[in-house]
Amino acid sequence: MQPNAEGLYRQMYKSRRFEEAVTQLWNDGHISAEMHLSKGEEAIVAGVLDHVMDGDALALDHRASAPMVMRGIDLALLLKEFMGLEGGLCRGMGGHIHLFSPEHLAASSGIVGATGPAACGFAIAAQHLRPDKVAVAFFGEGAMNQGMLMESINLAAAWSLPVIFVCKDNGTAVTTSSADVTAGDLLTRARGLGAHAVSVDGTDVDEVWSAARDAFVRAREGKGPMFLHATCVHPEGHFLGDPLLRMVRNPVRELRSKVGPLIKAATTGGSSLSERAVSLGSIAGMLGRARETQKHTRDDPIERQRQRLEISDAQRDELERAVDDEVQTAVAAALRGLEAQP
Amino acid sequence: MQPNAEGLYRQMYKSRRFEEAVTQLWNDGHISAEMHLSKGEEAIVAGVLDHVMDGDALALDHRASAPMVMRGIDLALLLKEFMGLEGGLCRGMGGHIHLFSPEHLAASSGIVGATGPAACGFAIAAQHLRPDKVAVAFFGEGAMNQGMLMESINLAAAWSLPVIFVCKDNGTAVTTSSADVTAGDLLTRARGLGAHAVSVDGTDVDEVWSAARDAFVRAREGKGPMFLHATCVHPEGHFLGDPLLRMVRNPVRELRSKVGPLIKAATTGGSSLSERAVSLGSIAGMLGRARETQKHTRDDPIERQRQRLEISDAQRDELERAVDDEVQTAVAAALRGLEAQP
Amino acid sequence: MKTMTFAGAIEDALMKAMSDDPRVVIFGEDVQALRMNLYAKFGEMRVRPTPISESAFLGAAVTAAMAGLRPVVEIMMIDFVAVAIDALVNQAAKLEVFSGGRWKAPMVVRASCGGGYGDGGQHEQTLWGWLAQVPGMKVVVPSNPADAGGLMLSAIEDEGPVLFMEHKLLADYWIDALANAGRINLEYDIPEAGARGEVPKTWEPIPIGEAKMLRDGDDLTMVSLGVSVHRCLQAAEELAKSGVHAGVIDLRTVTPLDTDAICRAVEKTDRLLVVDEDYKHFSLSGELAAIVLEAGLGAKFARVCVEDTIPFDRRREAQALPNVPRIVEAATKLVSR
Amino acid sequence: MKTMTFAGAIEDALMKAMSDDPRVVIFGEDVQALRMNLYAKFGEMRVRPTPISESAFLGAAVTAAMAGLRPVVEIMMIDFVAVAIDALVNQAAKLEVFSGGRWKAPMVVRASCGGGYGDGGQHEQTLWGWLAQVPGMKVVVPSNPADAGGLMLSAIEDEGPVLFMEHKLLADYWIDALANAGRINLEYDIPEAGARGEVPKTWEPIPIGEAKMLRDGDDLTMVSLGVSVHRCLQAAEELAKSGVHAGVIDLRTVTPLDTDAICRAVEKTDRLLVVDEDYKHFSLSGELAAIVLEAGLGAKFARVCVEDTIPFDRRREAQALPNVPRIVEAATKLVSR
Ligand SMILES: Cc1ncc(C[n+]2csc(CCOP(=O)(O)OP(=O)(O)O)c2C)c(N)n1
Ligand SMILES: Cc1ncc(C[n+]2csc(CCOP(=O)(O)OP(=O)(O)O)c2C)c(N)n1
Ligand SMILES: [Mg+2]
Ligand SMILES: [Mg+2]
Repeated sequence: MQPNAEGLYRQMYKSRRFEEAVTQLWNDGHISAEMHLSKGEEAIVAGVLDHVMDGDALALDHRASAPMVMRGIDLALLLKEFMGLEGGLCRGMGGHIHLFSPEHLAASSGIVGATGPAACGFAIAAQHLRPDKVAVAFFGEGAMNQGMLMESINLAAAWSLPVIFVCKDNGTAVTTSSADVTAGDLLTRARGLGAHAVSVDGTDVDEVWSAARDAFVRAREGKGPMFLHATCVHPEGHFLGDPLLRMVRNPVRELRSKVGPLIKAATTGGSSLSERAVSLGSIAGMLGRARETQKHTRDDPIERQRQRLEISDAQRDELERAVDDEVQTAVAAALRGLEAQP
Repeated sequence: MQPNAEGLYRQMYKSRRFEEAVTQLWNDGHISAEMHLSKGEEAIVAGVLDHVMDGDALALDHRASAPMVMRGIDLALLLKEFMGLEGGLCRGMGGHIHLFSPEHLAASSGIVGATGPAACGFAIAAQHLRPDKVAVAFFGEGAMNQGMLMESINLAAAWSLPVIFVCKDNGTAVTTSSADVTAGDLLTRARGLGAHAVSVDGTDVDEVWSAARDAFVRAREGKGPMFLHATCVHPEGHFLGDPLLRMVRNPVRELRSKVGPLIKAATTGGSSLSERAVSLGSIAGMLGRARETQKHTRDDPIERQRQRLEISDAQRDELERAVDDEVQTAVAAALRGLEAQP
Repeated sequence: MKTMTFAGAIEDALMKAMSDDPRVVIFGEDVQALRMNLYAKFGEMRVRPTPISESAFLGAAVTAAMAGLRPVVEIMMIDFVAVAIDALVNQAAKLEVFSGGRWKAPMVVRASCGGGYGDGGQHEQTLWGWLAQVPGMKVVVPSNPADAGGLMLSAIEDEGPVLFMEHKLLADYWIDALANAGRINLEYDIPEAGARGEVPKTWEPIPIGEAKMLRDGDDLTMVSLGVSVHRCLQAAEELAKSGVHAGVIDLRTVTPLDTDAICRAVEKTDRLLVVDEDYKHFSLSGELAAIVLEAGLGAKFARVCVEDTIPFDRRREAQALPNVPRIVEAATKLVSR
Repeated sequence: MKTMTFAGAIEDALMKAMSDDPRVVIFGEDVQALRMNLYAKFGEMRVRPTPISESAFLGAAVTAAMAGLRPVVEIMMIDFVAVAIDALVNQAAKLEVFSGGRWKAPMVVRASCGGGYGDGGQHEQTLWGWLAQVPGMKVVVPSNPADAGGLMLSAIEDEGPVLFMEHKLLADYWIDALANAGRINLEYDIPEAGARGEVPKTWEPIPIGEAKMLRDGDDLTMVSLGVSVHRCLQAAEELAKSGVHAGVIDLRTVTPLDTDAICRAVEKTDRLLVVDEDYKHFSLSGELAAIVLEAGLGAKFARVCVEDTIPFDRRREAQALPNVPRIVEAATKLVSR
């Protein structure tokens, strides 16, 4: 079986366009506080979601928009929720980190690691009520150090729960390089917890799709959980307006107020000179890593998939235009909702 | 370097005699509630503790008496604590699951898994204040499913903390067979968390001692944590008066009231016949495992070490008598404390 | 007339609920042994022993409930919920609001609680006020077999998360396993009427949020729950001998609180004595004070609670827990004020 | 005269404490970025970024403190403490009692808290009453730079566990990172006097447990803390226009509570209005009611708190948090009673 290249592209493209609209609304001040994008993860989400059917469940982390979009949740409902409108998916009560769609058995949580237990519970319910249905957990590599997630992998394996644990590894948790705080390796860890485990390039939707197919087959057959590790890059950093990216993108404005105190701190007493030098080195490294994420357009999962399409340019344009329209319609509806707000 | 066979035997014998005294006091009603013995774990504790020096720290679980005894904590202080006397180690406020000796940097907790974070904290303090000192965490194999313990192994590995994680694996957590609820395997799991990991026969104090020596050397050299997995049997079950052991040891009296309702429940409706048969099978299996632990005298770590002693019978008798006296003196002191209680 | 033990009543109610509704499932540590009869009857899929992974399985209970089951998930002792409480505080309790009222988690968290048998401060807490503090949680604390069975049914039927707390002194099997453990030379102050009592012929749900007036009295109102209810009744008897007439209310539910019943009684007596095995500060007793004041009742008020970490030593433990002499003393002071 | 921002004052106090005492170490997620200046000055061993393993590193802080360090451990937002609270509830808070008074854990838990910038109910809680409920914990909640610096020093010097809570609306860097994030088109109701203010020339510890009377008033006493203190002051101004004279007390410490200061003020005004950004029930506001009643003061009482999970939508969020109109309304009702 082969993936449908166009269908996957469509999904990824839609998520990307949707998030671009979200970025605009956020920039305009219509969306409050933290907004974590799925941008850069589209191939992972598309490759996994393509195997999801009704009755399957989704446990989503703070980057829930791509899965929700690709699961077919109404875009206007999502936007209105992000904007805190009564007409939103959760009547404006949950917001972008706390999205819920009972019809799709899709639930998100802002607590890092919470998608592990959540997916297990969905899978337990499936074992009782929806045989051969599965649950998917999405989380980052940083979440793999949260105890409840590790507990959940073991629970799923011990109970042969139909769970697919999808670890989206961008190498970074907020500002921390996961390599610095994660020991051992995640595949071994997952195997030590009893899960079948594979690693793929998460910017290649075909690779993800194939690995995910195996995972879904296994899970639907009652063979227990799979740990699917997929690498990716977040070109928008941790969330919109990421302070590190602001410094990288606009060093003059953003660093001005910070450099003075930093130099002062680093040069007046404290630890040994060498320790202070190490600190400055890792601060530079942190900014360097942030800068790196800006160069990864060659790894852009959507570009990659676009190159692979075997349809004519006209057909592709049409596909894209249809998506653009859908997104624009949703934005218009959301903005109307905003105006109608008392 | 070779272990001192006599010294290890002395430690194990002392712990055993001490716990026999504890059992007597508990049977006599002088000790309240749950009393978890280290009985069966003596070789693990002795083999590890032999490498401990002043400034090293101990994070202890609900089976803290052997480590406390072998660490040289006054036996009367321990007994008085178990009896809730003002003169006890913790003035009778902590009791047998919550034992603390600041002089020995020894702290216990009744929360399964809590020794992981505790050992990490001790080790962090060592890195700052006591270079080349280490921290030991004791816990059971059941605790390896508690998230905070897994988190701790990763933290220790990521920070190269001098921690020795000692997993005392008796295959059972209260009444549950760990094989039924633990997936993967613990060595792989520990390695996936970045720890060096080895497994030994925990009833052979020599084996434990040698593995522990490596662990301490590594840790003192700043090479990070080691996971030391050691098998054992608990001949007293989970705690004194373990209900399963009571059923096994005294089936007529203990099972009488239970069998009727059980048969009734299993024979009147409910799930399918085959499912109910499986349940009855695993209940029988649970009792069978409990019965097994009663047969393991051949694996008794103290007997094993006794056979290996190369001293004369008279010397051994003298050694044992000296320990017996020490324990008896402590018991007498504790009972005097009890009488002096207002 | 049918009588049952406290634990027997809960088992019986569960037996009924599980027979009536296949969505009711139990999971938790050692349930194959702790719920042996249910395990034998309903099999391992419905009574499922877990690893020692409270965060995973309590969290799983929330979404299992969201996806159609009615889990009764067990935390062996409520003290241990501290390792897993995110699942309640940040997930289950907030779901209904977060989802704009569109999704609920009908789950029961069953946990033993309470002291009086010398198990130390990390194994004898009640923590009901702590759990009640988070909006979205319901917390029930039965004091006798009939309430235990009826409240268990309501907890299972409820559309949201309900914490069902079972005091160890009332549940014979906990005393057998943790306190006596085969010994016969120890004594516990077990309230007889709490540990065994009349139950209805067939179980009916008892509404969550209704307190019960157990004794009328004009001089002061004692408000209590769980084991302490029985201490209050005993104290009321003693007080009666010296001519003090104390009413006793059994809250049965910590949240939602039966504000009306409490205020009605206090309005009459103008004196409120809260007797609560939970911690004294920032908990249930304070909330009761606030309720009374909000109702414009400037009643005389005192509380007999647990003031600090519970001591291991049984003598000091007995002093730390609400007991009859402490209640009598506090009541006597209160009526003389 | 020296002024500092709220966050700057905390950093400055930490800089002093860390310079004076090599036992003071910081760890938590992203501290190399969040505490960049301290990181640059003191190096990675003393300012150490952790994995997202709150249970491990909060638990580790307890024993690190027991073994001689003075950790300032960071929980990024107090909401997240739910995944790790066992380390406080069952370990740190109980240590002193458990060890018969022989061992203590001198640690500070630093956490951001509070709402007002549209981040949703899982990221805007305060939870201070929840944490105060467990005997053995101290909880401080500064409302301005001077108190923040002075209380941080006391928290570090304290021999037991102290929770130091930093309201996000007061700390500019949180607003920058979480709320504005480079945007300039949003508004927040940031209390100026809380976000920046005078600080002493050299830092002196401010005793934990001392409330501060900020405004005298004969008609009612408002008791508050954190951001809400500023709302109260503003409300008091408004009330003054209509001839109502409201006193305002800034608790500064949730536990131990400054019972004397509270009772003294309430005795005079006979009216207590608690304004608390924490949950309404089973929390701080109830405890204050109990304290007043226990002191024999049958004061008129009301509370303006958070009643349910905080809504995401900023309009509804603003209604859910204590705000000036709600306070004025409650106060007006209270004085007319
Ligand atoms: C329990 C908990 N701790 C900390 C946080 C704050 N936080 C939110 S996202 C995040 C980083 C997560 O990293 P990762 O899992 O790799 O996901 P990514 O953001 O990289 O996709 C952190 C620390 C949180 N939300 N919950
Ligand atoms: C967090 C927590 N959950 C449950 C318990 C109850 N409990 C006490 S000991 C124990 C079993 C521990 O098994 P294991 O780690 O294998 O140690 P063992 O008793 O076999 O030595 C359990 C479940 C607890 N004390 N803490
Ligand atoms: Mg990441
Ligand atoms: Mg075990």
